[in-house]
Amino acid sequence: MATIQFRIKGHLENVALVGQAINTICTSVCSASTAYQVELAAVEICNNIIEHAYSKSYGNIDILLKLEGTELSLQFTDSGASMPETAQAPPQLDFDPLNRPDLPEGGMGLYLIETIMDSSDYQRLENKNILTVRKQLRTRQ
Amino acid sequence: MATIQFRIKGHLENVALVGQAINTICTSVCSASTAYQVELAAVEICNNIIEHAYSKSYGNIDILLKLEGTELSLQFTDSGASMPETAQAPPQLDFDPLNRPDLPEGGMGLYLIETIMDSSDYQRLENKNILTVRKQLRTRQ
Amino acid sequence: MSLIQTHAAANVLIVKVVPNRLDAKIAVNFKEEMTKLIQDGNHTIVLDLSGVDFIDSSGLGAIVTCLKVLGRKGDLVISGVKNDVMTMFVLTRMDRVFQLFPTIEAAAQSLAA
Amino acid sequence: MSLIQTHAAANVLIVKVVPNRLDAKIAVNFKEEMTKLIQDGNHTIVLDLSGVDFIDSSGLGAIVTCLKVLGRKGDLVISGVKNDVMTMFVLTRMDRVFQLFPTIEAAAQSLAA
Ligand SMILES: Nc1ncnc2c1ncn2[C@@H]1O[C@H](COP(=O)(O)OP(=O)(O)O)[C@@H](O)[C@H]1O
Ligand SMILES: Nc1ncnc2c1ncn2[C@@H]1O[C@H](COP(=O)(O)OP(=O)(O)O)[C@@H](O)[C@H]1O
Repeated sequence: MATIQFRIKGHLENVALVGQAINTICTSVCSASTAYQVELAAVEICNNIIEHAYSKSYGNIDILLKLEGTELSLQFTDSGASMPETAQAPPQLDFDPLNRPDLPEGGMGLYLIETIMDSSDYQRLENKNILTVRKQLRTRQ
Repeated sequence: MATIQFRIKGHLENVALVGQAINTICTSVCSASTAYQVELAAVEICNNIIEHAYSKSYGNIDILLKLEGTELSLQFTDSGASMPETAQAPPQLDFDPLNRPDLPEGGMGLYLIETIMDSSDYQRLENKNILTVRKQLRTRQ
Repeated sequence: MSLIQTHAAANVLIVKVVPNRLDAKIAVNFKEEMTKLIQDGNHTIVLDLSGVDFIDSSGLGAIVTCLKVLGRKGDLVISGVKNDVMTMFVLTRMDRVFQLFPTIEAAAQSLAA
Repeated sequence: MSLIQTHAAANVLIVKVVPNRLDAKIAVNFKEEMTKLIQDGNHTIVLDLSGVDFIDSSGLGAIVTCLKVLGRKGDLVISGVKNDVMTMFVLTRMDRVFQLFPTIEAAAQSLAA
């Protein structure tokens, strides 16, 4: 099983680096469009940690990537505020596309993560947040 | 300055992951062919750490990537055996291309690293080896 | 340095997003630049995403904000969405909110009509 | 699973490298598989690198080993080297050691001649 860990300081400018790194690693076993979606999910998770768990405190984000065949797991660890129950419930994204004032300007991140990844598991452990997401990457044809 | 850290266990199968990650991150500021060469240098450095510094002991390799504009620095830290003086001297790659028995089967790694990167600096510090290489990546046209 | 480049064509303002990632890092500034343009009286806008390779939900949210700032006063349509970026519009169903055109010309024409 | 696929054409053995990275991880096994082929009597070989996107110095060294194992008995030429992989041959001056051909056919022809 190939394994790599990433660590970034929780600044938004570092998120693209992890995202691109993860995308490329996935590309070795799946289509470019699947890899792009995994990058998107990883970016949303990092953005959430920076904006919500750390707010303005800029702690570290540790990411453990494991690739076993085409089975991908990504574990995100931070030492920010814990995730509220509301953020752990299955996310909704309901809106009327024609009702302009009602359109969501945010609140799409969790929905995307849930939609893109096969599973997601959150744990609070020793003042750390550990979020593990998995996806079966289909093999490149 | 965008910054990311990678950590791998010193198994050869993990080297491609770091290499590809570094390649992709460079691609955001330079040509694909320059990024490829940086990947190659990074792979050679990791291979050397695994094969020579750790030999069969499989310790961690920490890599700190910093990108400031188009100025790239990569710092590799391991806790294996220290680098012998011979490996710190400017590497040579002299051979007669037509003399088959004399062709080198190894000993090309350090030469490649030196040729590809602008500078390279080795330090032994608290039982750790710290190798820092830098390169000015030319901007994508 | 501005995140957007603009030029006017007929009564339409063409706005090109310059960075290749429209993400959380720049979403707030992008929103500010766009809001200023709208408040300056530009009410029919083509947003050209042909240079954008990656968009996250903050980037998409910022585009939605533009639409809401325009309110009933005007419209914003989008051109040049790359395949990967399109994924985002589809996953969030924002492809039903925005009119998406392959070219700036087609987009501008839809607004002029 | 073998790292190489072979087929014979006239008196030439065509050997295709299967993995897209010919690197330290597989160099030792690759060398073994190739050495066995040579010892089995295959002395004129086209090594097809058209599926290889990345090669490191261990991979290149393994190809050099093949040439040395062949010694005066035979020859090995290479086909289908991609641009990035070519960089490696040029940086190490191994482009002066190996004959490199764009296609398997051209490579095989050079050996038959
Ligand atoms: N890592 C996190 N830590 C704490 N709260 C979070 C985290 N991720 C999400 N949340 C909460 O869940 C809400 C919804 O998240 P999301 O769907 O990503 O939308 P957005 O980040 O745009 O608000 C956030 O507004 C926040 O309150
Ligand atoms: N990180 C390292 N730690 C210890 N010794 C090293 C290291 N890197 C290189 N060396 C020494 O320098 C020699 C030349 O290295 P290199 O040019 O990469 O060729 P190769 O690894 O194929 O022998 C190695 O054989 C080894 O003795």
